[in-house]
Amino acid sequence: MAGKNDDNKPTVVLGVIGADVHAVGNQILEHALREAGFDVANIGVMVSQKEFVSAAIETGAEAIWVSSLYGHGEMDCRGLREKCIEAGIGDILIYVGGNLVVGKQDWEKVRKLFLDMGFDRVYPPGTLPEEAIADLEEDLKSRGVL
Amino acid sequence: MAGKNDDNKPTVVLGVIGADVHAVGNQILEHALREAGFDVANIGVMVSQKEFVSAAIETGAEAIWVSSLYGHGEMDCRGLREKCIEAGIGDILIYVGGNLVVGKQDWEKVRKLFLDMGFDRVYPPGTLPEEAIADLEEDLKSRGVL
Amino acid sequence: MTIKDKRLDEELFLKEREEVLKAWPTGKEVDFDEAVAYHKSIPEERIMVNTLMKADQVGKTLIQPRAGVALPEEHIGLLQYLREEGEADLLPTTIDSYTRQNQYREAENGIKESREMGRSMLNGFPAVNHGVKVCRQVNEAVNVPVQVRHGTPDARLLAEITLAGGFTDFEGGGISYNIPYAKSVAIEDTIRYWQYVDRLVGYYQEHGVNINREPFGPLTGTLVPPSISHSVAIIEALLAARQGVKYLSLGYGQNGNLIQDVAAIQSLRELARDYLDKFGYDDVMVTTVFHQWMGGFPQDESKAYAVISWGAAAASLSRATKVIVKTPHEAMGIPTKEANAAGLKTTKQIVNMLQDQGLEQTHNMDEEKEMIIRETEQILNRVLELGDGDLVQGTVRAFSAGVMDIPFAPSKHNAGQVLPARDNQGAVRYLNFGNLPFSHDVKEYHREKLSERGQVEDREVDFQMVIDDIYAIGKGMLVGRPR
Amino acid sequence: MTIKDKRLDEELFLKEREEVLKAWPTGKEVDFDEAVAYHKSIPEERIMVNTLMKADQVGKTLIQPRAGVALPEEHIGLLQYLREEGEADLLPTTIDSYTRQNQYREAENGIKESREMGRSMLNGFPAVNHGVKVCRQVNEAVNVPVQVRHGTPDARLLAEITLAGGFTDFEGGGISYNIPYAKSVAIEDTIRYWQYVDRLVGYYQEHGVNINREPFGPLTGTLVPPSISHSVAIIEALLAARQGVKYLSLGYGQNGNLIQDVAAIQSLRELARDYLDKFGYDDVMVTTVFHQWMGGFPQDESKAYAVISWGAAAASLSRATKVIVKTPHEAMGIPTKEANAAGLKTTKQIVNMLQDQGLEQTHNMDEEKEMIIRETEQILNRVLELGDGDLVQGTVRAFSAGVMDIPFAPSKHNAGQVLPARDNQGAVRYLNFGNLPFSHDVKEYHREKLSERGQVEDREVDFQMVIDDIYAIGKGMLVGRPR
Repeated sequence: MAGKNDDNKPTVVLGVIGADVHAVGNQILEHALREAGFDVANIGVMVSQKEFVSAAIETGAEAIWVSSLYGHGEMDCRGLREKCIEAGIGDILIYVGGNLVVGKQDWEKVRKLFLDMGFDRVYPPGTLPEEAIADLEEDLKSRGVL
Repeated sequence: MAGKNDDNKPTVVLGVIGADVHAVGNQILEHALREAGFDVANIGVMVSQKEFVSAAIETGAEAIWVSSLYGHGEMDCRGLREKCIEAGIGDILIYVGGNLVVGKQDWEKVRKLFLDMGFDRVYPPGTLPEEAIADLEEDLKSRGVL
Repeated sequence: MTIKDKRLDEELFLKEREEVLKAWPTGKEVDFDEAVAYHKSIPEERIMVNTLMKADQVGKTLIQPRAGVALPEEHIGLLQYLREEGEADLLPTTIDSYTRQNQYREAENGIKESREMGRSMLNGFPAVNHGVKVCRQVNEAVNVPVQVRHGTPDARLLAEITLAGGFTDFEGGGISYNIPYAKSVAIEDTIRYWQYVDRLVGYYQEHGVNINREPFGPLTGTLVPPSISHSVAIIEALLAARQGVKYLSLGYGQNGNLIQDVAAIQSLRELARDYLDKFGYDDVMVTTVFHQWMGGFPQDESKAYAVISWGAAAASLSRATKVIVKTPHEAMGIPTKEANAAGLKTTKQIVNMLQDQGLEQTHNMDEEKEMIIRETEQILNRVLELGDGDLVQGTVRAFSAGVMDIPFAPSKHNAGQVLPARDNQGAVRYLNFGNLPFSHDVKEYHREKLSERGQVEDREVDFQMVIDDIYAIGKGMLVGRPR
Repeated sequence: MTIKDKRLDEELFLKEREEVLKAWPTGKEVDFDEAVAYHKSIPEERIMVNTLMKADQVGKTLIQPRAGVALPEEHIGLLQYLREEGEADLLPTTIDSYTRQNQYREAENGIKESREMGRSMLNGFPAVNHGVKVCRQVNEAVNVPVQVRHGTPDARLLAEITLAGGFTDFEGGGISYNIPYAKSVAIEDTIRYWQYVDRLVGYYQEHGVNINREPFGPLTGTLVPPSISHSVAIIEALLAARQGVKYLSLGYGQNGNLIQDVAAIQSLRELARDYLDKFGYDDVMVTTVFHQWMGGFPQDESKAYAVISWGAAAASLSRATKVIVKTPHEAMGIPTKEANAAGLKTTKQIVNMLQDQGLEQTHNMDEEKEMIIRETEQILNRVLELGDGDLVQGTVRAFSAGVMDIPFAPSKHNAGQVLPARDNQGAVRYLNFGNLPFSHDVKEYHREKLSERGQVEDREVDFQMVIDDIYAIGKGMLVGRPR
């Protein structure tokens, strides 16, 4: 796990939310983010909303990347943005991706559901790390961070 | 090919209509009809409407079984009932089965199309011989032939 | 006139061409020299011979669908879709059934009705009616080679138009497009027609244009024992080579037992090389074609996917050069383009996943191969004997004597005595030999294999077993066990 | 307290039961004697052990889906559908992720939300919350055996409720349901929890009730080398046998290379028999489980069908007793019931078509088997050494020393040093050995296999290769070749 940011690289807090234990994608995302020049605070699997927020504050992170692979994402993710606001990091970038709901549902509906919850970007299953990293770079540039 | 009917068994004229050369099902149908106690005038593949009618007259057949496996059935079958009427065997039973049209289409529409053309029974692909034979026995009984 | 296995005399051939081209107005569009020039302008990637040879060198199995509709714009759209969405390596143009019977007027009618009804009323692309220019539009609309696939006993005009139209591969043969596709056309006639087609391909070849020829492997597509289809394939290969054809793809239709299917492709390759060399055609190149199961399919699409996948696996493990792909709509008739692409994608995934895995040569595979080779040689030797060394006369006499005999074929020139059935492992064996010229021990081998199954199932080895086998895959099994 | 591989003392076990049953109100519903009587009334056809043993005798591969939803009536409907439409031979009840973490309150909330939203908000069936009576309704609603499948580190209460609820098979184990399913639960703790579960199954067994137990074979489901999953399976088998379990199904997750997959099932069977006999458990019966590819699937459904079919083929050719089936929606998350049935039907068709075909034992298969056996023995020998002959302590120490190490596992008690990658034929090899106790020649074997691939691809054998392999099947290939 990365400690406090002590270089010029932007930091991403990475974790799998809720009671979800899917670790493979998490490890690949960490690798891909590091390769792309980010610092990564990988807090692993089975992470609560509180842990995401604490890690983001502790590392001064620019973004939180939430994964949810097991279908409970809808219940697990509700309120994360509010918790960030309460903690004073309300405008941190929050991305989410994976199998976000139980069953095959209309993707646009799912996307809207999570955008409405306050997520900045929402990714369907099968998204390659490169794609989300490119979006992150764009978002950070538009915020003047990169 | 069976000649004139010289026993008490009802006769079925069997053939594959049009430019269609699918012979396997034809041979199995012949076998199944014989096993079920019918006389069979199997006029084989690539049979014209005229040949069906002539064979039916020649053998004094109770039924004509038309197969069409190659998708041109709609064009090939139009007018067969009229030809039978002209030839004086207008009330002969005519069954048709197979891949009757090009492409996967709503089966009920296809069935209606062929019923409207004057066919007595219409069968989708995959029908077992037993099923059509049972229908034939029923139809013949209701006509007092069996 | 008695037809012999001799190269058609050039002068007579050219005179015959004039007649052939007069059979339908579009014949006028054919200009051989212009067509040769056109072929020389075709980019590498659209020439079948190149793509096949490259795949064969690296042991890759290419995938090809069946597809054809009545109208050119729709046919082009279909091919582009199968290429892009379906990831097809090679494309087909399947010809409609009227054209196959040279019924160009009915085909014309089908084109008209298709325009009126807004859906294809033909089961293929009527290339003769559309003519040379439209054929070229089809070929130019895609970036892979396109083959003409049909089932035409007399395909002389079709070959003229489609080859001038830029197609680089032509399926069929005097036996394989007669016995399973016609009712009463004489074998001698179709062999003669196909000598013309092969001579035409050879004529292009003489002028520096590589065109691939493919005898139709699966024949009736229903439990055809490998030695029967191999005999036909090799005879047609030899007849084609005689007319100057240099590139041949020989095919086989999957039977479903993996060992037999792999042994069939291996033995086909070996037998073809062997016979071609023996006849002095050592400059003729051979590739192989594996047809996914050609018999009855399950109605259920997810089960159809299984049959397609197993065909793809057998094709890849046999190292066939290409595989002809079925669709999940197979049991329902001619498929939608989506279903066609689906079959292709399933096949692509399997072929890719198996690409790097080899199958080891085993004892049973060797035995199976050995048997197929022996049976095929016994048939071919007798054919040559019957023809006093002439392959054409031998073939004609062999069919009339039942020495060659294709199960379930519609032709009255076929004896129709041979009956196949599956053994206890699902390999296709001979139940009736008819007049096939097999030695005593070969016959004994098949009898033992079938009697083993009969014992397991506690029933007679008879026609009911054949029927059960014909329906078996459609009902979810390989071997048609009694219920 | 130091946990040892000893049978739990009956008195202490019964005392512990009282505590376990208090953890959630439904625990009150469990009455052991009544449950034994209930089990004895279960008809033959719904008892897993019977069905497995029968299939194993005739060499048939049974098919089983994964499935579970929040509400009982819908769960029953789902199981009936998978039985009737999907032709499943065996059924599952997959437990939701909250229950797996003993978060019964969250599960209760999920049940409520599911009722309100009109769709399942849980990814499985919360059996503890529903209790004994509802579990029995589930079992009684179908005519085949139903297994509990989950991923619960502490499944004591879940086992109590579901076994009293009439389920006849229970998945999991102290390692296989900890390291891949938990982040920080101590191995010693989960082994202790599972000694309880096994003791409970053994207790039923003592009372004449046959219950099957299945350690979870595929672990993280991602390129797990067979010797790692075999080591876990055999340890959990021995630990279960110690507690009185008599029927075990041992599992393995498909890797995709046919030879390796077949050799894996063969070696798993042999190793298990060997170790069980050596430990004196020669009355324990072993069957095998083959999991269709557990890694990333293609998004495209027709490609997913290919992956499912290839898994079905490998399962059948390996003669596994049952195969756990994926669905064409795999890449999209939890499937609809239609997709689930589709995967089953595809699998059924393949398994039926391959039922009568054997795969011959070949040199490469023997070599592969030999390697898996040697590697597994080297791991297990070292585990026993580390425990001074005690399997529990050996296992705990082996994990902390990295002598056992499961790739890509979330647990902090796992060393996470081992890295797998595919060789040039697609078999899974070791890229990093971590602290696995392999002999020099074993390591050399893997290095050579991977260096062969590196040479073909002209690149370093490193983590990028691992990533490419993880994505490969999802992208339509087996081996993750560089683009």
